[in-house]
Amino acid sequence: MRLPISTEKVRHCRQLAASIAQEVEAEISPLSTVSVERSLLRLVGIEGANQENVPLVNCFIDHIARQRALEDGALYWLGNAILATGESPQSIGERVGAGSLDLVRLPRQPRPAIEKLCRGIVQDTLATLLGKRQQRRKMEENLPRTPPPWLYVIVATGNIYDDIEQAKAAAEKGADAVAVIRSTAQSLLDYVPEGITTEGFGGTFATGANYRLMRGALDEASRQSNRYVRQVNYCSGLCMAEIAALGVLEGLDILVNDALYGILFRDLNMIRTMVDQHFSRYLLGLFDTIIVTGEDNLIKTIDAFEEYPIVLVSQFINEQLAKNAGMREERIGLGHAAELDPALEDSFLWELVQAQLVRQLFPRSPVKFMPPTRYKSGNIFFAHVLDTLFNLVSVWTEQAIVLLGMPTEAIHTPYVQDRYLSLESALHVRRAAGALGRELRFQPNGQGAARARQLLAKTEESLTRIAEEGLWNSLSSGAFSAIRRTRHGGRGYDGVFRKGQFYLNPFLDREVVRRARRGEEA
Amino acid sequence: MRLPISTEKVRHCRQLAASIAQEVEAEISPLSTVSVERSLLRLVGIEGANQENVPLVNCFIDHIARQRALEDGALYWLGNAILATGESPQSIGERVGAGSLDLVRLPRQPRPAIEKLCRGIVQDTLATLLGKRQQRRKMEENLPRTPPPWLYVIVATGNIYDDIEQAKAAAEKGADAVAVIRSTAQSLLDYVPEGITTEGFGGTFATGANYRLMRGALDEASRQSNRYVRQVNYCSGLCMAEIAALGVLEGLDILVNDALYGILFRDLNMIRTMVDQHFSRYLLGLFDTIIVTGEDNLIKTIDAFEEYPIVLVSQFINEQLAKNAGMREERIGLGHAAELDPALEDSFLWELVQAQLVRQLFPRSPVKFMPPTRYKSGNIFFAHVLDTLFNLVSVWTEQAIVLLGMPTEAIHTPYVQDRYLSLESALHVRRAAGALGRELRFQPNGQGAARARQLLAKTEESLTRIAEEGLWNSLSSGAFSAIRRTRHGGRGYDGVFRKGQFYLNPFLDREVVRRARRGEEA
Amino acid sequence: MTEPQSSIRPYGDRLNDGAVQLSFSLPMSLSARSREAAKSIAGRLGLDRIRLISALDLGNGFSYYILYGTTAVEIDGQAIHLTDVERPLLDFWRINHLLEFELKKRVTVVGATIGTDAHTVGLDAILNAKGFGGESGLERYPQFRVVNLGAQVPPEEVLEITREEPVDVLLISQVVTQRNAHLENLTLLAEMLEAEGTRQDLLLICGGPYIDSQVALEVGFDAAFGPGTTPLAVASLIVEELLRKTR
Amino acid sequence: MTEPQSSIRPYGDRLNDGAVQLSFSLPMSLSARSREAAKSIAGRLGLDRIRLISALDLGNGFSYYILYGTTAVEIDGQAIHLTDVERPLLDFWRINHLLEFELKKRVTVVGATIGTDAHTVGLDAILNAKGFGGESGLERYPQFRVVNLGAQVPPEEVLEITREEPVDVLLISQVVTQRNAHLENLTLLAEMLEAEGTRQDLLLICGGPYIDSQVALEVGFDAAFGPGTTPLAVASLIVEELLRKTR
Ligand code: B12
Ligand code: B12
Ligand SMILES: Cc1ncc(COP(=O)(O)O)c(C=O)c1O
Ligand SMILES: Cc1ncc(COP(=O)(O)O)c(C=O)c1O
Repeated sequence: MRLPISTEKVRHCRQLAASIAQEVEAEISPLSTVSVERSLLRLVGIEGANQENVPLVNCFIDHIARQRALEDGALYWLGNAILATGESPQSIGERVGAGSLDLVRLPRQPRPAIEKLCRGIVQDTLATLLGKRQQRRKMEENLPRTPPPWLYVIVATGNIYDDIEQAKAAAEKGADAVAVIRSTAQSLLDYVPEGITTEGFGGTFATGANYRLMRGALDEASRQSNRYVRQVNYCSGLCMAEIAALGVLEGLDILVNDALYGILFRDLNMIRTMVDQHFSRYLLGLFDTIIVTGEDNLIKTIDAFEEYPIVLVSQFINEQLAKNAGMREERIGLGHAAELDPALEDSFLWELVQAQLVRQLFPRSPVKFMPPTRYKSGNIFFAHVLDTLFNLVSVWTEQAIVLLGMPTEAIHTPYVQDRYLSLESALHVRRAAGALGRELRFQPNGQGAARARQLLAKTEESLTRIAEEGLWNSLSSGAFSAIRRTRHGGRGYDGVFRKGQFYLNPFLDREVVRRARRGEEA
Repeated sequence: MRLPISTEKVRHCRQLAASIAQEVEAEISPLSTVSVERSLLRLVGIEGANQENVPLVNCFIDHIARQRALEDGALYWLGNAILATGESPQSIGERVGAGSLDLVRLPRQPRPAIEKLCRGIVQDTLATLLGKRQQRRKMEENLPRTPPPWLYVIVATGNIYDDIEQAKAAAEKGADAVAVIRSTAQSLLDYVPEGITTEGFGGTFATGANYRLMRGALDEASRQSNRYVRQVNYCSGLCMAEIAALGVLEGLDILVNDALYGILFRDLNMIRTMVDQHFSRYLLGLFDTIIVTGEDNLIKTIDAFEEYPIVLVSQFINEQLAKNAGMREERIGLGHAAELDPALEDSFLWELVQAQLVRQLFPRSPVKFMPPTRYKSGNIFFAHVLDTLFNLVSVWTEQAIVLLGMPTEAIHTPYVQDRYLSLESALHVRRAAGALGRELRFQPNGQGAARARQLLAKTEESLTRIAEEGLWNSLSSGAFSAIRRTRHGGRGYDGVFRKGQFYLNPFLDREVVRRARRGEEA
Repeated sequence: MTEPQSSIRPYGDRLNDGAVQLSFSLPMSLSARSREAAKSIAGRLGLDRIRLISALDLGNGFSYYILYGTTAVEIDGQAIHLTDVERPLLDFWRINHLLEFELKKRVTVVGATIGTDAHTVGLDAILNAKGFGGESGLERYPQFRVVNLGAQVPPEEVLEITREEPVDVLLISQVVTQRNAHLENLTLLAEMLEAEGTRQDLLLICGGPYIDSQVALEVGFDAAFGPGTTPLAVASLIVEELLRKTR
Repeated sequence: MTEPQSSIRPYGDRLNDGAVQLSFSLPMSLSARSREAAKSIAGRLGLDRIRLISALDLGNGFSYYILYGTTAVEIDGQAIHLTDVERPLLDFWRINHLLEFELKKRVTVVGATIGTDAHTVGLDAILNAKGFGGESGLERYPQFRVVNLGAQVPPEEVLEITREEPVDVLLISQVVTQRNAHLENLTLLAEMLEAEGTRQDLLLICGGPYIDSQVALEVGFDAAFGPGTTPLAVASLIVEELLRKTR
């Protein structure tokens, strides 16, 4: 089923993307953000909230920020406090939250001592977490595999307990991955809500407690249906790094992770979310967790046929950004979507070509294919037709992860029966059409091949332009879905800071990681 | 999209089928049947029924049969009566129907005179009917063409007026052909009901009057939607020849015509229905009308994967029988169906291969593809999934005529919305996937190609066996769908007779036909 | 999901939301008026929070509507009364055992699809040795003697058989139900047997995908089976009923 | 089809057969009991000749039912009262003409998707020059001055604008309606304007695919538009309403 495309052009696209990513790196590496720092505190074990229900990690960061001490970073001040008080991170966090401890007024300890302490704490943390992660991988490997693609469904009741009931039903009926849709616009919150939640708009809040409940339910479901069921959630947003940390702590398998989504569709500040993204991806890479990106969003509001290349552009850039953050291709799930107008002639052929092209450009990536949404109407029968054809393209082109379309896409977040009907269709297509990729070939000189070459050429063009302008300027000039965002505009810029002289983050320290992996004594 | 198959084997299959058909011909050519004779009377203009509502043509045939005068055939006695009484065929028919005229007691006229008269009548009849047919073809050619395949839907309210309303709606929404399903088991009636009917079981009676009403409605619809909408009905059954005649008289475009269906699924006598079929096909060929055959039925009750070759066997035989009756390949719509069990691995691939194989074996035939039915359940959403995949195979393999599956197949004959939803799906697939046949190729050494070769080999085998046994014996030995029928068993054998010395049927006379075509004076 | 026992309501996205989906066509061309008509029909069916989410023109003055809404209807889990009871199934051996040693006879079962109905697959699924859904059919049971008359059998013919043979069970299939064709056939047969005076001598059982068991009993049948019936279910019922009769 | 005027009933296969299709899930695992439950719910909704034609196990104690039945409900064609009236549409030129020469002013239209709702496509379809369904948006009308605030606009911000600018019309979009998020937003905005005392100075219009016009009017809006709205429909209403106000 391979499309005849120039490997030369592909290599060039990668080079361009690499240089674009390089520039971003250079700019963000001296920076950190409040949410990166909060994620560090969560990793070393600070959890819970104070009386006013403000998360302790927020109290901690606000506390040092208020005193202009943020630049040295969370771990410096935590380490200092531990040495000064001999207390545990948690109790220090609690006292800061209660306002009964002023970190900055504590006697300053020597930087080397603090660093030594923190490296030790971090190494132990890493060791335990890596151990947990390994057990989970074992569990996955010991369960029988299902044929690709993984069938990914969402639950979105707003109530974690209802989510769990529906997730279990979906798992029982063949779902390979279940995502809990977040309460609308959680990405705009600069904190992660605490505890178990049963109220949300169009989704359920991402919280550590909710993650834990769902994880337990899905592990039970995995055992029952003798098939590993993956837990998915969203970390793009102002708390990208922090939610990534929660994902690691709670054992999630897949995290939706894309700064571009935040910038374009949530008006987040580009620098803030790029810094957050970098660390979140570093962390997820460390724990060999899959990320999936949000290119599907890019063609939801523009002409999806003419402007399709923007999807490929974003994928090339996302691939490089993730690799620079230390991820391996096998964990970088690049996103794309089947959003062509059904009124378009030959739309099925074009979707087939686009899906195959993505597969071919990123052969190692667990690409995530998104279903038709924007052209769905309240006609649930026709929506089912569109999704069936989408399922066929997914199976045929051997996509890795497929988010199933819903017959009621244009009406409400899925009802329990909608999810079943979608799984039923996808399971049938997976069983009926699994061999197509092997059995069929494209006419080397057909329209399909021509379309593929043209898409690649246009992608090369825009990447060239972006490489010249730089990513920041391109985002300001509307290169992405005709949306314009300014470098310092958007939410969350005030949460960005330049790392100071005492700043430290041993999680980034190769040596610490190596020793943790080896399980050496701290 | 061509499958690599041995043209040698294909040629051999045709030879075998030809010899099978030959033997049948030899046996049936000296025979005629009551329904063939009634069809002749209808063609020369006898219509209506008597007081007891018995069709005049039946009165006529029963009348001469009762007097052991059937062997000379209807036209001999009609010609004799015209010469003797100087009356018109219709008034003679009416008097016979009223019992006020005894055809056999009329003074016998010289055979040559009768023959001359009848040839003249038939030539004039043919001339007018051919003229009408030409006008219809003109109408069709003057309207814009729709891309293949033709979308064929059924109406089955039992009430011709309701049928018409729904047929118009279907035509307006994209149907290219509309069939009125017959009242259950009309094929068992040895007469054609008279007049307009509004009561029927699972369908509406096929009558001349109903045909006329529907024809008018569809012609109107054709003009309104600026697209020619074809009228379809069923002639298999005890009145095969007669209904073919009605089809010609009333301007139908397509007739479902298959003796095998009657033999196997209606327990009709094989000789009777083969004789009827031969003349019906001769007639339809004369008027360049499309027939479609019923191979779909063959795999509705047996393992459709293992036994699929029986479909190809029947197609090869039907092709030869129709050609021997004077039809050209472009009018012989051979039937096949997508009836594989959805639980079967790779079912989509197998359906694709089977559909493509049929297309390739009979490139000139307007093959008619039938949708999944037997594995449909009351789950209308999953049924819609199956039909969407069926539509894709149809378009992809460039079938000529496609009967659309209904989401409610397992529940009731189609409601008005069911038909719309099916058309909606088919129209979308036709628009979205029209190029697939051109854009894709089979792996020459894949499983698909292997399956095709295997099917052809098995077909050759069974054709060889049938050629040895002869068709009659094969039908008795259960070669077709494991159903056994005996040569003289089944309904309608008593309606078969050997043509006597005075027998005449100028419709079969090349010369008469030639002159009618040329429009020469009778 | 832990099942609510007392009050059961439709579930869309959360317990007791009462969500239902409804669709129907109207003999009206699509317009603001027809949309209102559709909504008020849903209203008259007692739905609340009605959302007309699709209104389609079907052509020639027809239109189709898909609606979602909620219903306050709730039913009492305990109060549900079963028409087609889920009988405890016996197994192949048990059945033959009971027939041979308790009923002490080989049972003659005659099957037919009556009227002009040509559907045989359903009846064959019950009778043919091959069986259905992995279960072997009645022919496989040594203790059953099966006579399968096939399809399109006129009721008269069925009656004939009961005269000629010692029939214990009649299995009648009806698949075509348009315009209640099946009811006419079933009623006729039952009446004929009554008239003949042989009705009590045999078990009269029917089946088919669209058979309403209540109605079937009303027109005089002993039992009726619906879609998905398995040979075992039929065999089990036969044995029980025959044994009951002998007591 | 010649439309029946007085009594209108659902049409499946023939006039007045009253055929409807219904489906819903139950928080019960699939069983004979759950099937009965489904049927009796359909019965309680007033359906007759109920056929439960599909009963599916959804896993984890859920099940789904598809039913067909008939309803006796019939509604009087004359008596249908329209909520969203089909207003006679004006055309581009007429609208600009009326604004320039009758209303004698350039109208300022401010649009926003409020709350955390990030959906802009709907509002843009009405406002952007590009427009929707082949019609150009309000920006194309010389006599409209359009300010599009985009999405995720807090009601406060909308209020700000009304203070700073001579706003004639507010166009508010709400797409996310889960848990009635949209109603909270709409109500809040309307109340703020009342409190501000500027409510009467402007036209307050909302729209979105799931907006129930009746409810929108109740919470204090002048008009509401649903799915498939075209710019022309909105422009026409604006002109009429503004002219009505001046009289
Ligand atoms: C196969 C088939 C045919 C074949 C039949 C071949 C044959 N030898 O049986 C052919 C092609 C001949 C055919 C023809 C027609 N058919 Co047909 N056919 C079907 C089809 C696709 C499948 C039926 C089937 O085999 N089901 C599989 C069996 C195993 O299931 P079942 O019948 O429900 O039987 C089970 C239970 O019901 C029960 N059971 C059934 N009988 C009995 C009896 C007893 C005693 C017991 C205990 C249990 C029992 O046990 C069985 C096993 O679980 C259905 C559509 C569908 N998908 O259901 C249409 C369908 C049944 N046919 C239909 C019609 C209308 C016709 C025609 C009349 C159409 C026409 N006017 O031309 C023709 C004419 C035939 C006639 N006069 O009856 C309609 C019936 C509509 C209705 N509700 O009345 C259907 C539903 C299609 C449709 N939507 O229009 N058909
Ligand atoms: C595109 C889209 C998105 C895009 C939006 C991009 C953008 N810039 O708008 C993205 C990817 C960002 C998105 C995100 C989400 N979405 Co969204 N999205 C859609 C989708 C696929 C299409 C919507 C659309 O563009 N329709 C096309 C426009 C032209 O139609 P329209 O909005 O109805 O507008 C017309 C009329 O309503 C009217 N109109 C609309 N507004 C106004 C205003 C006025 C004044 C007037 C006069 C008229 C008017 O005129 C317009 C033209 O006719 C729908 C599903 C669907 N197919 O409808 C889901 C959908 C709307 N989204 C949904 C949800 C829940 C979300 C999320 C909240 C999910 C989550 N929790 O992550 C997120 C978060 C975003 C947020 N906080 O709002 C749900 C809403 C469910 C509900 N009933 O509440 C839907 C229905 C999908 C689903 N089934 O879950 N989404
Ligand atoms: C890439 C990505 N991240 C996150 C989200 C969820 O975002 P929010 O919390 O803003 O609804 C989405 C939803 O579409 C997404 O596509
Ligand atoms: C080939 C063929 N002829 C005729 C018919 C209609 O036959 P009947 O009148 O027996 O229902 C069918 C219906 O399936 C058919 O397939």
